[in-house]
Amino acid sequence: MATDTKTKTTALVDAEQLLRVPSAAPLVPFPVDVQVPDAARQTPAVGQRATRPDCRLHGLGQTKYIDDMYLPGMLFAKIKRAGVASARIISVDTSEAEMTPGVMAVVTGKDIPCNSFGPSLKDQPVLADERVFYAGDGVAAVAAVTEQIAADAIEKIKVEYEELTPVLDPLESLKLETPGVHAPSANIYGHKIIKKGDIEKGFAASDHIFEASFRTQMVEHVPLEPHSSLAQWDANGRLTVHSTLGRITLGRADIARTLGIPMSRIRVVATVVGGNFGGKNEITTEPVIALLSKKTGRPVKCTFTRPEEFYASTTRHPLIMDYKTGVTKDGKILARKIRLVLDGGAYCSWSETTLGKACILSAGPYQIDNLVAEAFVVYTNKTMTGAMRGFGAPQVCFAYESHMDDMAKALNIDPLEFRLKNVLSEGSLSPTSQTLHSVVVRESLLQAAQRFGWKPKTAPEAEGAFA
Amino acid sequence: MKRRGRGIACMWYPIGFTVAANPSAAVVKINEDGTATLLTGTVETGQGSLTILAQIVAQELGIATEDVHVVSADTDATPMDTGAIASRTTYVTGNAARLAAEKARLMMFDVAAPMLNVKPDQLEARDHRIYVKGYPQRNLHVGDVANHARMVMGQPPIGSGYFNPATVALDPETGQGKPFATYVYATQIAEVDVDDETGDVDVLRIVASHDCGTAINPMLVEGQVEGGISMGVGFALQEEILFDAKGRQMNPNLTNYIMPTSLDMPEIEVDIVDNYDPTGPFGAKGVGEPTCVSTAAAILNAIHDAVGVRIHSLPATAEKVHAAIKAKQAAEQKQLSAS
Amino acid sequence: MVTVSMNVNGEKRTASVAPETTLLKLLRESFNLTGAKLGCDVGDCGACTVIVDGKLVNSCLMLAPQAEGREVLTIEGLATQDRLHPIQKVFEDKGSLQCGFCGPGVIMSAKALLDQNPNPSVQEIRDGLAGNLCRCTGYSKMIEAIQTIARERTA
Amino acid sequence: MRPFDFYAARDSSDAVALLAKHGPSVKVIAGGTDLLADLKFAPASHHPKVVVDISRADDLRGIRETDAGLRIGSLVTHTEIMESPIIRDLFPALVDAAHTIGAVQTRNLGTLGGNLVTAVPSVDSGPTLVALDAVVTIAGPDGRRQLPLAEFFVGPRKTALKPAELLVEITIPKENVGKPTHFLKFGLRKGQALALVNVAASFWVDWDSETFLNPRIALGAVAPKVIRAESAEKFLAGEEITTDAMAEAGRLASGDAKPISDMRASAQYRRDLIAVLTKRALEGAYELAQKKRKQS
Repeated sequence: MATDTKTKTTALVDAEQLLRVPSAAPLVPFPVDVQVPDAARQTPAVGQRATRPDCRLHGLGQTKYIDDMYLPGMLFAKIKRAGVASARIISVDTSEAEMTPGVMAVVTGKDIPCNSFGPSLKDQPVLADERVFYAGDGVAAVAAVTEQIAADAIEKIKVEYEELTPVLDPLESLKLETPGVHAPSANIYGHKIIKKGDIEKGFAASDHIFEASFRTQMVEHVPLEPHSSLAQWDANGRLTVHSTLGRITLGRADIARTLGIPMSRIRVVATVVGGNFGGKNEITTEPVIALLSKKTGRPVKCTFTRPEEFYASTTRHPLIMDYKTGVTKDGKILARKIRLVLDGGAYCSWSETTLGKACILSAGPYQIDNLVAEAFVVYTNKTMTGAMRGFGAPQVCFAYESHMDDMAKALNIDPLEFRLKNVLSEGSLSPTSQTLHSVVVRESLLQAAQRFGWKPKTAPEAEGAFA
Repeated sequence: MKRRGRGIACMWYPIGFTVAANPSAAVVKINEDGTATLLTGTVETGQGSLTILAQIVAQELGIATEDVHVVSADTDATPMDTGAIASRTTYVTGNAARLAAEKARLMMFDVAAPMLNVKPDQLEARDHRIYVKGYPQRNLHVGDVANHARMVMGQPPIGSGYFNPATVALDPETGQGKPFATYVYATQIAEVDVDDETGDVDVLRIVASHDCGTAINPMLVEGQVEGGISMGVGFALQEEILFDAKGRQMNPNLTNYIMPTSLDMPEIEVDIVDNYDPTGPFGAKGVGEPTCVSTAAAILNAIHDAVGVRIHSLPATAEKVHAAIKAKQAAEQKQLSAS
Repeated sequence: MVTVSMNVNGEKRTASVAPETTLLKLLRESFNLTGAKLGCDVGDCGACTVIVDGKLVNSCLMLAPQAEGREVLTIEGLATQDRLHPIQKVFEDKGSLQCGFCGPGVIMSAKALLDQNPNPSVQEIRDGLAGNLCRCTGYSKMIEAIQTIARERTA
Repeated sequence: MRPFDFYAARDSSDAVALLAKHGPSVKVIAGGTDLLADLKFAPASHHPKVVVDISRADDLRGIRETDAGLRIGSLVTHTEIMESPIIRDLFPALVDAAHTIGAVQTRNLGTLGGNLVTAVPSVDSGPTLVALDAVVTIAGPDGRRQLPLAEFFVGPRKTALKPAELLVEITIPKENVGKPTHFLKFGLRKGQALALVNVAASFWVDWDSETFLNPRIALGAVAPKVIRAESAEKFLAGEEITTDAMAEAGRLASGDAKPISDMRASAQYRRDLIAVLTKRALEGAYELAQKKRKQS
């Protein structure tokens, strides 16, 4: 970047010549000397520390993620986000955006043939059309020749809202008098209960009863690769979608349903996904870019910005967890009562599964003969929650294991010892009275304790309890 | 002053969906040279699941991991799969792939049996060869059999299989039933330093002992555990999506959403618990999600051990820990002056 | 539009781009070098890490014209036509990458670290990788790989 | 990013000329770590028409001792500060402060001048330099002027720079060269952390009386700009060096701060941190003073 004209001219001539010369560097470096690591050559194959063929491509920078795909004539799509948590949409004016040079097509919620999807309840619109349920809802989309033009154009889309008071607190949402987030549907959209044994009898027989409440926060999956998808049609009316979806079979079904076209006309391809953790199990922009591609006759790609990755994809359910446990004085758990409230955010998504797993797992890996666990999931006008590594388990584990340590301390029993007294073992009945097999909680506790060098604390009063 | 603490947490976790059907199908083709191709609809999302599936197919066919090429994640070419979710790939897709490979292997045995003058059920496949059981000197290279099958017999060995975990629906009143086919178990122990003046928590070490049934590939199991723990550390101490009073996210970026960097991660020691699940492919269950389940609990128990405060809500930020320490000190002071 | 020329992976490359183009975008869209990734676009995640004039930088935070005349090394420039770079080899052997999206950036950081400090301590390795966020690995197997390389080199 | 025109300045006077010519909708880019991160998500109204690149203005580089004191060019990167033998020897606190900024990548790009002109309350380079009474030199169309760094910071993201002016160098005055100083930052994590609180403490020791001489305490992220904890300084001046005195200075500094509550922390927590960190920074500076005395 020389500022004086003379150098610039010289540089230009030089540059133009160079522009015509393609790179001599090999597009695909070919590491011919690399031997397949031994572990991958061994038989039997199971148990080998075999290396991953994809790891080599990752390390070379050769893995093609969706955002690495650039097709000739490809357009870039951007989604206009609501920015308000709860509102009625009065009007969407896309005229200025449509007239922007470089903008090739605009779609709104009204353009989606079947504007609802979701793995259990179909309560989520592809683009909001009449109502906004949380601030990350998309309300319109633009395809343009560059990402910047698309980004500028969505700023020019004018949406008129009638803002409504959002419901943000899950405990508030749980109350019957609270206005329904998805009225007329109730805010409690999922409920599970597990009853085993006789809890009253269990508590009555207990020497001590402990109660505690716990809460967890909403967190993001943060895959390093943001959501991305790329759609194009062929002349036979066949749609190909490259997507970061972790579940292509069901993704195709959702795309077919929302677009109203047969599955046989849709091909969904996932390349290597750059991190999922449950956050890429659902379609996001796929139907939208398919429509934009159909309108323009060009391939259309949409990649989330990092902020979109936070507010336009699913998150981990915040939980409110109340525990009550009855134990004997020598540390045997006799009864446990649990109540869980899951903040589901704006849409159901994978709340059904999370609800079920959280409820079943909430007792912990312990043999508890008398148990009641009840769980509710409620709507709020916040970012939707969904599948995330652990489906409610990290939340309830935090609660039941904190609770265990507090009880151990109160009973003057070493925490390891207290757990060993109560853990599930081979043939134990789970909270749902399932007979469990290949159970190794005890083994894992002892193995970890040995590796760690766990010794009971030698507080004089604790010694007796451990012995 | 820094105070050292240790905390233990164990957990259980199921494989697959809660009751709901979550099948996988797979196709295994044996090539003329004895290598194989697996078609699967699952998606590689970083766990190494395709390598695990290759190892399972290789094991069933008696060949090596590198002999199996995996084609995945294309609805035009690959069979139905419920996808990379619910820690189900090794168990469910793995079982489907094993069953598909078994069918292809049995077709190979049908071809090999007359070549070796025995019945198909007298054969076994290992070390790239098909052997007559009990007569190791009588064997054929798997490539020779595959080539014979295609070129001479005109019967290219292709097997397909599917698997859906066996469950029983839950009673709506009591929740009793069999929601999952199998579960895994694990324990993590954390060691922390807590600065009792600032509330800052330094996670020094995490020991993790995880069950996954048979570890199809111990290196990949370790990788899952280490990664799950990093997610657990963030969940325990730092990560939180914050909302303003109008319900809009306040920190939708990696500057203000605090996830662990390499400097925030402890030393991790992973052990795999010896186990075998007869319902899994070669005894395997799964390991993806369970890895992040007990980390936060272990860290929070370690904080409690270090400074005697119980944090009831996550994340246990330094501010929260500090406030709890202050409250505890104030309460102790009060008690002291009262007595 | 401005014309920018620089040495990329040992080769003189030139392109005509808008001045507000970042080095990352130039590499990916004009030079077809998609190894460096866009993960956040504001220098938090490190997925776009490359080496410019021997210094490790976020290519999303450098304008293409600022790289005029400079030496740019990207992940594509590490392997030769017939040999993996030792860091790439050890990362593969140790299973250091999972989803791989952070991988090119991490390997560039590892290279810059080892170039400057052939035998780093664990703390120094952690410091050298702190600009590269990874959600899959907990960084453990990356650190192990870098230690292995250091040991091999200093042995 | 939205479009802008780009000009590369040959040196500081070229930069000033370019700024004057293309103002007022003009921004300076050096390392780009703050500017580009801002521009990518900033509203169109904040977008400049022109960006002037000073990353090749070599007269803005260099770290050297002059008659006036230690001079650091505004284009010196955080990595260069960390690697500078002079700074490592004389001001390890500056090395520590630089080390807490971002990560290797951003420290290689980011410059001292660039960090200071952001003038965010949490500016990591600020407190140590303010504690050392650093003076900034500003070049403008009318020539150069100097003012104390403490006055250079005007408010959150506001500096004393006028249109077409450029920060060219930072000078630590001669009398403070080698002054024992300690910097501490408290962030929400260990890597790439933004400061909840920054504290720098600096003082000479009067070894005859073992008392604090010319004590300075500067605080970051707890007021609209980097501030001095003046009541703490006043208390310490001439006070015997004891842990009790350091703790008392911490309490006073906590009262001097005007922290706010935001999503990162509450005001009360920041106050508590200042008390602890000030005490620890004073301890650190004293340790350094003792070490230097032993060496000499």
